[in-house]
Amino acid sequence: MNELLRQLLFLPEQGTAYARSVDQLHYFIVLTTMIGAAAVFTTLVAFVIVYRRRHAAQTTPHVEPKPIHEVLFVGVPLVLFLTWFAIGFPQYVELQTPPKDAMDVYVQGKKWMWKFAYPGGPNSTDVLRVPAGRPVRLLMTSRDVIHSFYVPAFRLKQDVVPGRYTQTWFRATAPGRHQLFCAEFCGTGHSAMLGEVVVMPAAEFDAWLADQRRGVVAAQDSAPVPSEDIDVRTSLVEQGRRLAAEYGCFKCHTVDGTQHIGPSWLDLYERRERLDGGKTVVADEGYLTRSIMDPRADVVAGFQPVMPTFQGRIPAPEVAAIVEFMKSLRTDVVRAPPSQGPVYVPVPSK
Amino acid sequence: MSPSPASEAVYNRPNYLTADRGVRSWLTTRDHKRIGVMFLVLTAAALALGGFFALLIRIELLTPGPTIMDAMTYNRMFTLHGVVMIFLFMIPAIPGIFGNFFLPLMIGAQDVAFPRINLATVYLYLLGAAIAVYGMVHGGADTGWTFYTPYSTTTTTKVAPILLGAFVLGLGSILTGINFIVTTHTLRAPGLTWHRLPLFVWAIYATSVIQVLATPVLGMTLLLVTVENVFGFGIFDPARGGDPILFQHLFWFYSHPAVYIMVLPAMAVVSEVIQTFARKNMFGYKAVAYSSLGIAFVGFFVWGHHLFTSGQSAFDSGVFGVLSMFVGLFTAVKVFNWTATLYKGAIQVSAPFVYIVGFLFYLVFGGMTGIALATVSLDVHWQDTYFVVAHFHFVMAAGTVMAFLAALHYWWPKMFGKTYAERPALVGGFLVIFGFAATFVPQFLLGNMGMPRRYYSYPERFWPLNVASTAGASLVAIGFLIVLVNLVVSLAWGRVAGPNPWGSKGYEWNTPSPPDKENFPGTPVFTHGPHEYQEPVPAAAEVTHAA
Amino acid sequence: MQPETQAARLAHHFPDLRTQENAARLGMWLFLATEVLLFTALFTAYSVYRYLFVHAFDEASRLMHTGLGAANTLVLLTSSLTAALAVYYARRGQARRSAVLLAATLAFAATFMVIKAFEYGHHFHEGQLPGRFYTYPELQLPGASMFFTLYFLMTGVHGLHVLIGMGVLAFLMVRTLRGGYSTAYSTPVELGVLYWHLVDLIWIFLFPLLYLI
Amino acid sequence: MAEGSHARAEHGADHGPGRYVVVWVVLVVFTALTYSAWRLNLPEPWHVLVALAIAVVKAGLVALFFMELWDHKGATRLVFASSLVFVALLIGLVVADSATRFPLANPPHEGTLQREPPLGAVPLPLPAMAPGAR
Repeated sequence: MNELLRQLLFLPEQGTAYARSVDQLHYFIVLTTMIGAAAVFTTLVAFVIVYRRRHAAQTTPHVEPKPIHEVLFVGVPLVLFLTWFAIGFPQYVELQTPPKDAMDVYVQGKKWMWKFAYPGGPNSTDVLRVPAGRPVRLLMTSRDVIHSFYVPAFRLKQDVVPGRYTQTWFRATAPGRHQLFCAEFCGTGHSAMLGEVVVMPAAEFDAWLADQRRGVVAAQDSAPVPSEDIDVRTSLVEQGRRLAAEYGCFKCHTVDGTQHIGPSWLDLYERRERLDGGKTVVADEGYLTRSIMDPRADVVAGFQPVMPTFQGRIPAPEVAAIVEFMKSLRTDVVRAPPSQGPVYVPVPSK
Repeated sequence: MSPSPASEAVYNRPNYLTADRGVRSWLTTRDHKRIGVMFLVLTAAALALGGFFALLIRIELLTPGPTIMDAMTYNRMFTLHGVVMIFLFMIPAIPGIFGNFFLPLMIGAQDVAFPRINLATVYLYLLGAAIAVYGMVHGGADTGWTFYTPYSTTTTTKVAPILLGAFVLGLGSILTGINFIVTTHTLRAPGLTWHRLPLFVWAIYATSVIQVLATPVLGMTLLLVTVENVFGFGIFDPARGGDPILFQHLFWFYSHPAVYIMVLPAMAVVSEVIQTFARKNMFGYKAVAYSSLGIAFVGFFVWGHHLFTSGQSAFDSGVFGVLSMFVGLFTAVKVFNWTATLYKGAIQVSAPFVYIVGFLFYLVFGGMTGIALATVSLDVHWQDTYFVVAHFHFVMAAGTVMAFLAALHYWWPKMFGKTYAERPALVGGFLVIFGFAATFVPQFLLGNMGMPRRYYSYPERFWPLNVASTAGASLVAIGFLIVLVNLVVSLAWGRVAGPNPWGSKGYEWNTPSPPDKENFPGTPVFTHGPHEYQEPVPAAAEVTHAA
Repeated sequence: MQPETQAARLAHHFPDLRTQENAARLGMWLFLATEVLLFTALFTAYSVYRYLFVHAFDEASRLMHTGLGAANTLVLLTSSLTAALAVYYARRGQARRSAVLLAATLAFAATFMVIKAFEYGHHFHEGQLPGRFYTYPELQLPGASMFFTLYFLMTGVHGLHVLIGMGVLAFLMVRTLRGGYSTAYSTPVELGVLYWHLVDLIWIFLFPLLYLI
Repeated sequence: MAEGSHARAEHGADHGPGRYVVVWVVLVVFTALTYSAWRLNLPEPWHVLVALAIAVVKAGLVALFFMELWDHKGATRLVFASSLVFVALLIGLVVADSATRFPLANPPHEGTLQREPPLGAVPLPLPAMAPGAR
């Protein structure tokens, strides 16, 4: 039944359990509306035939509805519509609430390509590789105008907005390849801003990711990164290190645990910080990003509010890189041999 | 109902068309009927222009790759198609033509409340159109009619003239709205209580309320984008802390109610035509009347359903999602009451009625897909795909055009005193109705498949349905040509219509065709509601000025 | 010039002068409603950005000269008083008195614009300007430039309304002096002054939003 | 004024010019009040609430007496009141969106409740102020 209706409605395959449940609602709505509309139309046609005009001077009785008619006219559709909403809205909330154990992938849209950055450094362009059966959270931002990340097979779409992050998530059921579209108009290359989501068996994905990480580290060891622009091949962490140096972060922040003008970045990520006002805050991505953009909002106790704002001076993707670099600065990781990439730490979702 | 010598005589005496002569008398007229006719000419030209752009778009999409234009031209085409169709045709058309012409006639008034302002709306329309056309000729915008920031603030195309043109057109729209509201409040003839008003007036009144309250927000938003585009003040600029989603809120606060500015006048026409051709009073007059106001009111509470995937909060999405269901409700009430009106009627299937059946088809299916779209989780899949395109073309394009054509055929004899040939009208009507279905049903399926809108090229699996859609569009074009030729021909060679060719009991038919310059010789007095058919309809020639 | 007769004032499509006057007033109020909604777009933008950048807006509003703002508030309130009195006397056929009051209103309006110009000059000098023109070194917070974007947009659009209102008042004053209005017919004065009150009304909200909070 | 409220639909205005002067005096007093409240530096959120409440009262006075809504019944009042409904609607739902979004989907900003510590916070011994970045 599911398969028949899916084919009839020209829907793409169902790459996630979420897609399946959305389609169930789709079928329910299509069937009820078709039946309802057919009923209205049959009535209309029947009236036209039965009550056709028989002579030119024909008169008609004055008919007024009883209250019950109008109550039915209002009540029946209302119950139906609200039922749809009651089914659909929880599904939407589910889509807006990534599970806590989701793997994070940073997505960056720019005219006219998609870039993906995986935990531990690997990057890719236009091809997003994900493990089957595991939840993946996408933290997305844009470099220029609004784009929209759209995978029809997952029934999933989320706008990608410059200057801020939006999130979405999915758990692909089976290995396969699915098309990725940009769905928000973004210029002449809009219809060419295509990509692919490649779902791999989980074990294969792990192997691929480990392989990529090694490759990234090897690339870092062998060739120093060219410093002009962000290169896709460079790991996000390495970009962050370079950008932090460029922007002069190290004038006030150390990476070895020594306190200087600002807090040290070592082990900063996920640390519980006491603020000047007596409140405490967990230094997650949100806090770190905010602190770069608006340093005087939440000053850690014991430090002076002297840091300038970087609002408008660092593009959002570069902030992401710097934050990723901060995340990589962990006592256990920094001292690890260089051949191992930084260990991935899951992000607590809000 | 054949015209008698008496109605020939009526036709030949001076009427609003012939009382004054010369171009000057038209350009300086304050007669609401002449202003309606001018809007007919202007908006018909806009429809032709917008339709021309639409055909070019469909031809471009005939093949997956480039067909007849490059990507930049294509982007300009769909922007211009949207701007022209929305701001120059759909918003001004029915209120500008039929609202102007018939609202005063229906309430027994000599004119609208502010005739000079009414004339000014014609010139504002011309000015706005001129500015927009200037922008089109000198580069044309490529932003889509939605002007989303930051694309619209950073594009290199000439978006500012188009924005200003839309602003001026918005001002005209506001003035029309104010005029109709004041007219309905103050110029109703003695005896014409609110509950005796024709349903056309109720719906136009509701439209006017939206025009007055929503359009200023669009005006300011367009100005902000212009300022941002030209000076870079940063109000929507993410690099300076600006919020592009705020633009979307402000834009849709106008543009969602605006779809009701386009559809409510269509519903206004439907109520009149159905009552005349079913020869029966409206089943549930009050329900239909107040549902117009309900749509106008609740229509303001649902704009956020355009933002489900934009990064809007889940809380707002829930609020907007549930409120959107209530707008559908008012439309459903109307559809049920219209259908029930046919019960025990005396139905005559003429061209206007056929168009109305077409309208009901598009409204029911377009409306149902609208409710489906408002179902939050389904919208995530459909947002910005061809499903949305097909949905609003079903309701706004096909639906509104059906009502527009129905109104044109229904009131043509009243406006110009001549009847058109019935058979070509039916042929044209069927072509347009089936053409629209053939154009947009494939687009629903394309949307289901996941084809995003505003795509210049597309993967090959979308090809067959796109071909079907283009084929349908050509049917619509042929249908329009037949309608146009038929109506224009009737002006010269049509039969003289007589005051009431349909045997209607709508108030506006109590005037000669075409009406006198002063509408009524005295002040009409109303003693009952419109469309009461318990008494036989007087023979056409006997209709006098008594109301 | 003699006051025109009632019949000449009555347009052909109105049954009587009172209906015509009600229609004009209702039309004016509808127009004022559109003005309110026009400013609402700006108030919405202000609310959102103040919510997001509460601290920056707080700091930035301290750069405003609240004394001048308060003075301008008093100027506009007083101009509203003189305008209202002008209508009062116009209705009673005291054209001279009415014209003098309209002139006083115009003078207050001009005062408002002069004070505003001083404030603008100060902000220009300090680089407290919108968006990319913002160069004020003492306050570098995210959202500070947004405050000035909104400040200039809101006061700019309001200032434009003041100028339009001044044009309307000047027209009414001249017509009043020429005896265009009488006890029987003073609707244009009433409507023009309604517009002026709206300009005042908007400022009553702009003052606390931009200067006080 | 009380009898005026329902006696006339017409602007017959049986009140004298004194009414306008009285309203003006009240408006001036409120302006002085809001200015002194500002000088007092009331704590958050009171300074916002007080300023806005006074603005609403002043606007009400202008609308009711200067603009004569007190005397005009019916449609004009309805028009003005309904425009205010839509003002509240637009501002309310848009701010609600900003307040309830996924936090990173707002531009980087300070949280509304976490304001900068008062200037009297105890300074810690720190190295000399370093220049900003770069």
